This record gives sequence, structure tokens and C-alpha cells, in this order.
Amino acid sequence: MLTLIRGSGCEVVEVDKSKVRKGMLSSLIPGLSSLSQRGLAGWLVVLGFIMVTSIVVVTAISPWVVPYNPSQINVGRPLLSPNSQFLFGTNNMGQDVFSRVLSGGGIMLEVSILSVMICLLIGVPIGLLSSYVGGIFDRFLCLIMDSIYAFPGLVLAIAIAAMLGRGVTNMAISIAVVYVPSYFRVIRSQVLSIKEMPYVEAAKAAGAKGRTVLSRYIFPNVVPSIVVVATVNFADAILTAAGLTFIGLGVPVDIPDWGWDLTNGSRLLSSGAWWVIAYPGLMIILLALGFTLMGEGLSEMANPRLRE
Amino acid sequence: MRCLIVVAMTVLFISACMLTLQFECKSARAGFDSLLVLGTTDSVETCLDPARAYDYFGWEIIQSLGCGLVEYKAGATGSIADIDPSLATSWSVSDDGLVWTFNLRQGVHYDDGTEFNATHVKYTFDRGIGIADADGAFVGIGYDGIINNVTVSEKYVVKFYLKIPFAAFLSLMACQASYIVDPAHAPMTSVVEYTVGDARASHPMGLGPYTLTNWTRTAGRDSEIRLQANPNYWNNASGYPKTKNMIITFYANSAGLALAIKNQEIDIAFRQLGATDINDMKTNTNLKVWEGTGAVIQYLVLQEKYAPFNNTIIRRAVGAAINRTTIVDTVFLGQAQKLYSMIPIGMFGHTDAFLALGDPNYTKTTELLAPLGYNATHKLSFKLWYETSGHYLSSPEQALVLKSSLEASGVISVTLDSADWASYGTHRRNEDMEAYVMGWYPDYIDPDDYIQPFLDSSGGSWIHHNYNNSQMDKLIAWARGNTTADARSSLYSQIQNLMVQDCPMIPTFQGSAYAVTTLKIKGVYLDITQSWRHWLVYAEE
Amino acid sequence: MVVSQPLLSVNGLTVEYWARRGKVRAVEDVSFSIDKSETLGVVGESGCGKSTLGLSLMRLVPYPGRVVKGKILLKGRDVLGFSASEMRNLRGKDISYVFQDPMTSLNPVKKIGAHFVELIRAHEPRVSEKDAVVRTRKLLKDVGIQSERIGDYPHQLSGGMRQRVMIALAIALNPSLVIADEPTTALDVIVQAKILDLLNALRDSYGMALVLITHDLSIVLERSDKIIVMYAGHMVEYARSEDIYRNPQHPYTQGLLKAIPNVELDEQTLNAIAGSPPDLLNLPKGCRFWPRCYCAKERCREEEPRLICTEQDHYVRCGKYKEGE
Amino acid sequence: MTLRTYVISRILLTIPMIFILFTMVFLVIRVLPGDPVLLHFEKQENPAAMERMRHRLGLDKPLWIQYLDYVAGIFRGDLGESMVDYSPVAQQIISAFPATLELAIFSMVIAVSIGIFFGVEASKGYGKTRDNVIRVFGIVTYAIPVFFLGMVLQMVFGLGLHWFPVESRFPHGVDLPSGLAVGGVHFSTGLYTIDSLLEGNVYKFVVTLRGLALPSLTLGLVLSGVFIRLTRSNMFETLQLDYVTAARARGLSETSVTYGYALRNAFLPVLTMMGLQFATLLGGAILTETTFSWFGLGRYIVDRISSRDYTAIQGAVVFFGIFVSFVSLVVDLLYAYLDPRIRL
Repeated sequence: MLTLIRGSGCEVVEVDKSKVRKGMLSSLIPGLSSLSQRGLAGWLVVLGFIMVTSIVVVTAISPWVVPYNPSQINVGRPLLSPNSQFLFGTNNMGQDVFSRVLSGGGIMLEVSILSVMICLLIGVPIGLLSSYVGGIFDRFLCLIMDSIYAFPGLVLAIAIAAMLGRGVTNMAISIAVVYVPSYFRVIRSQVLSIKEMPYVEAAKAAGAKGRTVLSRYIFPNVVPSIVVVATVNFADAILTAAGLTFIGLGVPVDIPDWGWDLTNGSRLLSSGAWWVIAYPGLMIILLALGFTLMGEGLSEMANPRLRE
Repeated sequence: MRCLIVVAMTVLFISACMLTLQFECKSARAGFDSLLVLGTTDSVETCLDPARAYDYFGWEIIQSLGCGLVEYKAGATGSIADIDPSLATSWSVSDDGLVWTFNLRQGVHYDDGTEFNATHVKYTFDRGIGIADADGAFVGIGYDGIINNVTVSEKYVVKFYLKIPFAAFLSLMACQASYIVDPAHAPMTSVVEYTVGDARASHPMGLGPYTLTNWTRTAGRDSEIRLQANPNYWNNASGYPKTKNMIITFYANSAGLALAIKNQEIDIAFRQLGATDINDMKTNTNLKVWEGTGAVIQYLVLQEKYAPFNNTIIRRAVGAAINRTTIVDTVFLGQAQKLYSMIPIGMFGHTDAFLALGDPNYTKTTELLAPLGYNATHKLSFKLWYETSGHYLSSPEQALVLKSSLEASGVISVTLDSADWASYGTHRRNEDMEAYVMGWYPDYIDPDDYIQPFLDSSGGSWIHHNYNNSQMDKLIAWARGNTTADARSSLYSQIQNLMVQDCPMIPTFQGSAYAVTTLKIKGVYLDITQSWRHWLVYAEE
Repeated sequence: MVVSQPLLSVNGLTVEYWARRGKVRAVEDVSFSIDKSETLGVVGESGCGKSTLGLSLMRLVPYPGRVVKGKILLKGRDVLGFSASEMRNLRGKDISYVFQDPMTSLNPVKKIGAHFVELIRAHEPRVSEKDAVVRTRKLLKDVGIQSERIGDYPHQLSGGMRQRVMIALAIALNPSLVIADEPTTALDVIVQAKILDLLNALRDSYGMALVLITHDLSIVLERSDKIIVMYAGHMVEYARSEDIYRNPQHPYTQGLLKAIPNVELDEQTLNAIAGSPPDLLNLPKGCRFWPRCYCAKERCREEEPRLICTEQDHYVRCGKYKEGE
Repeated sequence: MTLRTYVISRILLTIPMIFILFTMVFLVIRVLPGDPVLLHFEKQENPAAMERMRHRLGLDKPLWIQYLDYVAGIFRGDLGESMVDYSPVAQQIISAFPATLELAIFSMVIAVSIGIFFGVEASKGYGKTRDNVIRVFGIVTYAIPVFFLGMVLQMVFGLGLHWFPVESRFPHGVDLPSGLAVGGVHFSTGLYTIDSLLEGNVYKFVVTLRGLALPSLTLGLVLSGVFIRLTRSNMFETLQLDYVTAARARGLSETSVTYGYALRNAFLPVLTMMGLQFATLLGGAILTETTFSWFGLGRYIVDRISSRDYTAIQGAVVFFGIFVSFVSLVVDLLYAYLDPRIRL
């Protein structure tokens, strides 16, 4: 699952400088009619967007629609297979799997959103700066980032998660640490190519201040790739969060969470209670898939060489 | 086209794999006259030297490789009567309870042929106490606090002079830390550690029913242990060990172990199977589920350092709001016993003291809390901690159940928090957890080992619950010193009643021991000693 | 000029591309024929469909394009009807192709020799590795490359040499027809001449027909027997070289001729071809050339002229000429 | 520059990287709550004894001395003693690594072959249904939690069909592949596939493969998405190139055009990606090993993090660092070997 992160990271790194400037942003806002004209890519984005939003909505309204309190134990006999009363059956604690599936997305969403935000707040500025300032500063940052990047991310995440302790925020931070490098690399490579472009040179020649160049001329052109990385990174964050929970670093059990249900279910696997893991597992996949689809579509739009 | 080829190849590969299935099972047994394969999720923590080993599984192996002066008979309840002669044939204690004399069995030999005598006993204890390995059992249990010195009075007679009268001394002698080592393999001043590829050099024992023929550790965990009958075992004559070869294989988690026993890849699965697995194995006609009282207990600790639990009333109120039935039924699917005392069921001195608080008795809770201003609108709220490293069986589930049973009182609200075992320990030391779940595996099988480490103000310091009651300390000291069974049990019942009064910690349940085997397996004894006796187990062909 | 059984005769060939924004006819209703050891020049501005024409002769029009109408008869057999394997045998053996850019036409990770051996053995499986190598050395010698270069990688050769290699590959199995698509545009002038002469020399020595596709009329005027002038997918004029030279009938051809220096013609039409070729997606109504034509009439804007035989072996597609004049 | 100087410079370059990594981890784990000494005193605390142990583990020294000691150790090739069971960390890592390596290699092979095969198929029908189906497949593999896939495979092929063992690397009770034993000298790699072949024991080889099947498939599948998309896009671009058309024009068969021409060139970026993915792969191995209860380096690290075995964690990190950079070095060399345009 960590492959995704790296995969997507590199994928975007390869985006060449032939990126179109104008129109990119508008094209990046999903749901626009223009999307459907963009063929598969467009549909991917729309589809992904729909999947994600629907999950968000479900999670949001779950408190009012769940048939049972998701954390309530013994609402039914333990390990009932799916039936009319418990659509997705019950788990070993006699909790209603269906209710938990409906309301269990919260943690995943919070963690992913938070970690992506952290990544953006850290990765983007240092990426811009490092590549713009260059020199020893750049070298040093690159070295650090590459070291993190070259190291199995999950290990790092686990260590940091163990250090910070429980809670959504801590999880988000530990995940963010792993992914900042991918942002850094993408932005850096982008800026380096854009820096050379004539209109930037022109701006400099015209005596624009460093800050102005960075914010007015360079940043806007980096935005598309940032958006792409961020979208894919959502999926990565979700899957890593699931992984951390699986290792036993999740949030306390009185909050319904797909990750925990999967982990818990893995212990029931041998007794053939497939429904305990199947549904939360599918939900995680759907959520991650939603973001991945969006990321895929967006990166294809941002990357003309693959467009017919 | 290429797709077709690929498909064809995968099919071929898979079928080839399936073909190998049959003769796999055959060859696994090849070349052993009598062999049993036991699977477990345990692993030796540090080494197989009694001077250091202080973990359940390490002791289990030591028990098969060595012998103590005495041993518990199969099906023991922890009372003096259950202690059988082993290397010692008979023993006596002075009236003041300070001198123990053991007459040793003669003509016993180590696996290397050396004859066993009293000097070896002295050597063993001098060594253990001398090395005083920081995290070894000798330090942990505090031998030097109990034993003054050991003297060889005759070739086959050894005397122990104690510092204090210690009622549980025989139990102490029966515990694996007191097993006799072979001076030839146990240097006086250093611990015998795991040696890659050399099983004999990896343990100092040699008097037990088995010898260690292979011990492989990968990634700092056991991956295989092989035991072979020891030709020099003193009890060979009576046909022990029943099974000549034991292979112990190791699983990362209970799910793995469960799958293995279900596919009959192994003959025995012992520790730790999940409750659900055990439940549906009970209905599995190819498997036999053995059940026995376990010695592990769990309890809820209440931090007395600050509010709310610096108030005895509140502690009692919480004690009254624990629904042990749900814990046992929901978390362990009935595979545990409700525990109303620190002293486990089936051990002498046990009483159901905590029933006095009810199980649960919410009216009592409400009544106790009402005067303190806690009620349905203004609830008593606190944080309940549990560990997530699987150090105890299904802690998260327990926490969940505890929460719901406490909140069912209507006047308590609980938020859960968790930490992995290491951080949990730190929190415990920092005393920043209001309430936390803990458990206990005994060292020696005696009520003392369930009371002194918790309720004695010095002995219990490690829990950091800040419980301190001089009256309690007195009682414990008396119970320790007294050697007459009924005097002790009366003392223990007083202790337990006092505990209910103070309610420093609330016993919740006592785990049962389970082993799952194939149908042909016989000779499994799961008793309070919680030890797996490899040498009694055999397959009935 | 239809001779009995020409080497290659093409009839009403039409190639279409599907783009998102609609259908494009890159080549429309082109007909011509080539006899043994003849040279046919195809001239036109870039994007007029001459390369597509060349590729379509080998059915190599890249996706999403394909031949929709017409016949391609090679020695009387309809190439369009060929099966995939028949096509493979034909390519490189009967017809071979020399591409525009030698820099990108060789597999960068294959040695020069490997290209030949592969080619030879693909078509003549029985030939041993050794013999193939021997033949390769000879071929390289024929195109003027010392045979030590056989072990080099493409990137170690100059552009001219690579083009020579491409040509050697083209003639390796002495095909009856070689299509050279702008073989020299990517090269500098001196090399250009050399390559073209080489092609001619080989044509004579190997006795093969040659289709020479170029944007430069001057090149083909002297070197080819017949010339096709293409404009916006249409064959606007098709005649013997000398006829084209002496009596260009289509205004476009005239324009091209005037564009060639040291060709005397009256003043008024010097800057003849103003403007640029039309976008194939929205062609002008009527004649495709009228917006740039110096003698465009009302009629030209209305109806699309048809290809007319104005005199012996001289075909023009222009409104000026009426049937049977 | 010559090959040797290149290799040397590369190795020199990786050293600071490993140190940064190591230093980070060194600090991180020391601010972790929980202390290795305390963990040895779960039952009873004995201050004097704990002090003695703290001293034995060298934890009583100031931080920077501990750091220097350890660094010095690294240069002596000594990764220190485990703080949990006091046995040499290096030895434990060596015992753990083969499992992970074997898993990694096989998953990588699976991932790449799936990736290339489908990537090529997709690029052939670029934009057509086949292409889209394959792309979606790639995207989905992307989005599956590796341990979930693992569990599903366990359920289906293990519990359901009993085709493959679901637990452990090698059947219990069978002697492990002994490797090559010539007279006194005994040589074994720890990679069971290789050892069993060296031993010449087909049966062991097959059971090893069966043990490998599900874990490597799990990891391989999850990883394949990256390679599918990469192969696809590169293949598509390469297929546009002149020399491919030229090859067609010479009447070469589709197969030799696709694989001999297009793929050989499209493979180069894939190779680079393989290098990049290796670290990731090791990460994924953690979860796979946990799911299939293998005792590999991944599990080792997780175990030791939870038991705060500082020396073990540090050792593993250093080892990982060295290994990953070694892999990327190998990849570079391969690249240079495969692409004649690059000469070292």
C-alpha cells in the first residue's frame, strides 16, 4: 500500500515542463462540464469525486441514520452472519457491523485531511524555497528529504506514531512526516524547470522582487502538480492510517473506525467470519479508490503527453 | 494469445503446488519414532537460564529441560498437599520455619552423565543469587530476601537457611527459577545465553525429561525448538517422557495458530488462541479442546494519588459498577471466570470477597456517589486506559466492556485511552492514568504471590497506585510467615475483606487455560500451575 | 499512361483520420502508377498528406487513421486485401521505407549489425547468423560505410551515416520498390546531395522503383520520371517531370516552380503562393486552393474541381480546365 | 568516469544519507515514551537492579556519548546488543533479513511482470476498452490496503481452497533447506528457494514456493499498479517513435516490434522505478509479514519499536539504509548496462 505514495510521488515528478498554464486550474476543479470533454480522465475525476463525497456525506449523516449505536456492544448475538436484522452481521462484541461501516469513516477522513494539510503547509513552502534559493540550503534539505524518501515510510510512521501516542492529530503528523518528501520533490523539480522559463526570466529582468517572482510567477504554475500530489496523497494517507491501526497504533476503540474493524476482524478470520472485515475493508478501498481515481484523472490532465 | 499462455502456466503452477500437498504431510513426520508438533504464539524472551529467565515460555522450556527439588502434581490447586517429590525425595522444616532440609534422590545423572548431588543444589542457588541478574527471576522474586544461605550437610542432603519464615517456600522450590543447573554448563558468574547453532550451549539444565536438540531464533524470536527424550531422566523407568520427540513451532499471532491447528498442520495449539477460535473449535469434530483453570488474573487499578480515586467511597462505587458477567461472556465468550478476589479461584485462601460490592450493584453505586454530588446529570467522569500491544488478551475489548458496564450505572461516564505496552509502563510510573487495566501471571503458586505484590505497601510499589495501609502490611507479613495452612487461609480472608473496604484495585476475571489438540492427543493437564508438561503428553495411535 | 501490369498502381486511394473534433481526409482520391526502376516524386507542403500517402502504401498509417477507399495493386495483387502475415512479408522485402529523420529511426539499444541480421532473418529464417553478417558488411559497403561500424550503436554514427544505414536496411532484401520519405530534410546540404545520388545509384544498380517524397520540387525535377504534386490531401497535378517543368498547369505547381530560384518566368506571379495551406478540418468550399490562387474564379469557390487528363499522361485538378478540351 | 570511481563516489554519497537517517531515528526513539529498562521490570520494580541494567545497557551515559559509541560501533561493523534479549543485533538482523529479501524479490518480480504484461497490452490498445479496463485494474490495486488483500487471499486460497499454506514461510517439522554442504564448509543463503536448490531438494523448493505464493502475490499485486501505469505510458510513447514504425516497415513481427524494440526502451524508466519502489516494498513487507506471520526484518522492527529496543531499531535502520542505497546502486549499474547511450 505504501507503494502508492512513492508511485504517485514519482509519477508526478516526471510531469514535464510542457504543462499548460492557463486553464489548468479550472480543469482541476472536478465536476465542471469541461471534464466530460476530457474523455476518460474527466470521467475518472468525476467518478472519484462522487465516490469520495458520497462517503463523506454518509459518514456525516450516520449519527441519524445508523440502526444501532455503532459503539454499543451486544446489540445482537456476537458474530451473526448478515441477516435482515443486521444487514452486515455483527462482530465478536455483538456490535452492528452495518452501523459501524456507516459511521466508521470519520477517523480515516479526519486523519487523511489533516495529514494532507500538514504536508501542504510544510512541503510546499520548503519545496518552493529550497528550489528557489538553491545552494547549500537546497542541498541540505534535499539530502534530508531523500533520506526520508529512501527509507521504508511505514517504519518511520510507526516509530513516530508510537512516540506521539494515540489520537487523530498524532496519526496525521506521523503520516505527514513520511509524505512531505514527495511534495518537496515534486515542487522542487517543478520550480527548477519553471525558473528557467522565459517569462520568469523576463520578470526577473524587469526587476521583480524574489518574493513576487515566487508568488506571482512560479507558484501558480506549481499549483496543478501540487493538487495532483495532494489528491493521490489522500489515498496514501488513508491506507497508511489503516496500516498504523493494523499494527496497533489506532485510536481508542470507543470510536468506530474501519481500520480497527479490519484489525479486529483479522483475528476472527480463522473462524470464517468474513463479514467483519469484508465491509469495512471495501469501504476503505472505496474511499482510497475515490481519491486515487481523482488523482489519476487530474495527473493525466496535468500531463498532456498522455492525452490523445 | 499470450493471455492464454499465462493463464495456462498459472494453472499448471497451482496444480503442481496442490500435488505436493499430500507428501508434505508425510515428510513432516519423516524420521521420528514418536513426534508431536506443538504450536504457540509465545517465545522465549531472553534465555533458558533460570538465573535470568523470567517469562512464561522460557520457564515452560526450562521445565522440560531441568528438574527442581519438588514439583506440582498434575491437576494441582496450589496447596501444599499438591507438591510431589522430584529431585528431593523427602523434606522437613524447622519449627521456626527458618531451616528447610531436603533429602535428595540418589543415582540421578545429568544428560552428560555426571551424577547429581547436593553440591549442585548449593551451586544453583549460590549462582542465581550471586549473579543477581537485574531482570532475572532471582531478583524479581527476591530470593536474597528469603534465602540466607544453602549448605551441603551430606552428599545427598541439602539445607536452606532462610532470613524470614516463608510459608510459600516449597512452591518457590517448585517454580522453574529454582530448577537445578549443571555446573559443567552453567558458569558461576555469568548467564548462559542463546548460542546460534549450538543447542546444548544455549541452556545450563540437563536433569529434565528432555534435552534440547535444536533452538532456532529468527529476528530475535523463536522459530523452532526441538526436544528429544533425555536418556538419563530420573523418571525414565515409569515411561516418561511419553513422547520421545517434541517440535515446538511459533506463530506470529493467534489467527495463525488457529489456522494451523484447523488445517492439522500441528498436533497441539497452546497459548494463545482467540476466544472466538476456541469457541468454534469446540464444535469442530476433528479437534479436542482442553480447558483448565488459568493462573492469570486481571484487575482494574485506581490511582489513589489524586481525585477522583483518592476517595475510598468513589473507588467502592466503581467497584460496585463492574459487570464481570459481560466481560466473561462478551470478551471471552465464557472462556474465563468472574473473579471477586486477587487470589484465583481454585487456590486455597480464595474467597468471593468482592461479591459484597455486587456484580454489578448500580443502586449501590448511585447511593455511594449521590452524597458526593455525582448523579445522572453531573456524572463521575474519568479516563480508563488499556494497552494495545496484545500484552494481555483482548485488552481493547475489555476496555470497551468496562466502559459500557460502568456507564450503565447512569452516573459514571468513561472515556477510553490507550498506549502501547512500553508507553503504558511509562504512564504507570508517571502515575498519570486515573484508571488502568492490568494483569498478573504468578511466579510461584501461592496466595502470597497474588497478595504481597499488590497490597503490600513496598511489594506493591511497582503498580504505582499509591495504596498504603499499615494494617494490610501487617496481615500480609503474618500470612507470609505462618506455615500452617488454615491459619494462613483465615489471614487471607481478612486481607481480602480489607481489600474490598479500601478497593485499591478491582479484580475482574481469571483467565482459563485452553489447549486445542487433534483427537489422538492424550495426557494434557491444565491446572493452576499453568505449566505445560510436555513429558506427559502423548498421541494414542 | 496505363501500361500493362505496372509494378505498383494506386487507384482512388483515400485515407481518413479520426480526431476528437471530426474526420480528416489526409489523402483523398489519389491515383498513380509506377513501373519497374522508375522514380516517382511526390511534392507538397508539409501536412499535405504526402507522408500519409507513403505510409498508406505499406498500410502503416498510424492509429487513428486508416485507408477507407481505393486500391493498391502491387504486381497486380491488392495490398489492401493482404493478411497481416502477407503484409509482414511484403514490408521490407517487396516495398521498403526510408524515414525522414535518421536520428530517431534506429533502435538506440540495438547495434547497427543487429538491425540487419534481424531484418534478414525475419524474412529469410533459413539464413544463418554468419551469412547474414556477411551480407550486412556488403550492404554497408554499398552505401559507403566501412564495415567495422557494424558493431556500433546508432548514437555513435553521424546523421548522414545513419541515413546511409537506413538506406542499406531498405535495400537489404533488394525490394522492387523503395519509398524515401524526405530522406534528406534532416541532413545538411552537402550530405543531402550525397544521399540522393546514392539513392539514384542504388536504384540503377539494384533495379528497383523509387518513390521520393519531398517538399522540395527542385530535388525531384531532375531525379524522377514522374511527379505528383499534392495539396491539402488532393493530388492536384500528376505528370512526367519534363511536362511539369515545361508546362506546369496547376497554379500551385506553377507557384512551386517559381519558388525555385534561377527559373525564368514572367514577373507578375513571383509572390505567387501567399497564405498557408488550409486546416483539413475546415476546408474552404469549392477548390481547396482558391484562397491562395492568383486566378481564382467564382466557380472555384463553388464546386470542387475534378482530376482531368489535359494531355497525354498529364492530370490536373483545377477549375481552369474543362473535360474534353 | 570509470565504473570504479562511479561506484565509489556513489557509496560515498550514501554515507551522509544513512547518517542523517540514523541520527533522526536515534533521537526519535529516545524521545519515545517508554524505556527499555522499565520493560524488563513489568512485574516488580527494583530500583537498584534497574540502575544496574541501565548501566549494562549503557543508558546511564550522556546522550552524545551513546551516539558516538554507536557510530564507532557501526564503523567496526558492530551494531550492538539487543536491549531486550542481549544477543547481537547484527546476528538477529542477518537471521531476519533473508525472509524479507526473498519476499521482496518475489513480489518485485510479480509486480514487474504483471505491470509490464498489462502495461504493454494496455499501450497496444491505447484509449480502447482493453486499455481502460487495465487502467482501472491498476488503479484499484493501488487502493487496496495490503493487509486486507492478504487476508482475502488467505481466506480464498488458504482456508477456502487449501491450495497454499496461509501461515509461516516453511512447513513445520521439515528441516529447513540446508544449502550447499561441501565437506566441512557449509554455505547457505537463508533464501530458502536458493538453499533448497543448492541442496538439490525439489520437494523443499516447491514447498518454499508454495509458502511464498500468497505473500508475494499480495505484495506484488498491490505494487503492480505503479508498474502498469508506468509501462503503459512509456510503451505508448515509445510505440509512437520512428524506429518502431521503421521496424514495422521492415516487416518485423508485432511481437519483436513490441518487445524487442518498444519494451526494451520503455523498460528503462521501469527499472528506475524498481529501484525507487524497493524501499516502499520493504515498508509493505512489514504488513505482509504481519498478515502471514513471517518473521522478517519488517516484523522485527515493529516488535523492537514496541519493546523500545533502541540498539535493534538503530541497527535495523542503518541496515535498511545501506541496503536500499545498495539496491539503487545496482539499479544504476543495470541501467547503464541496458542503455548503450550511457557509459560509465
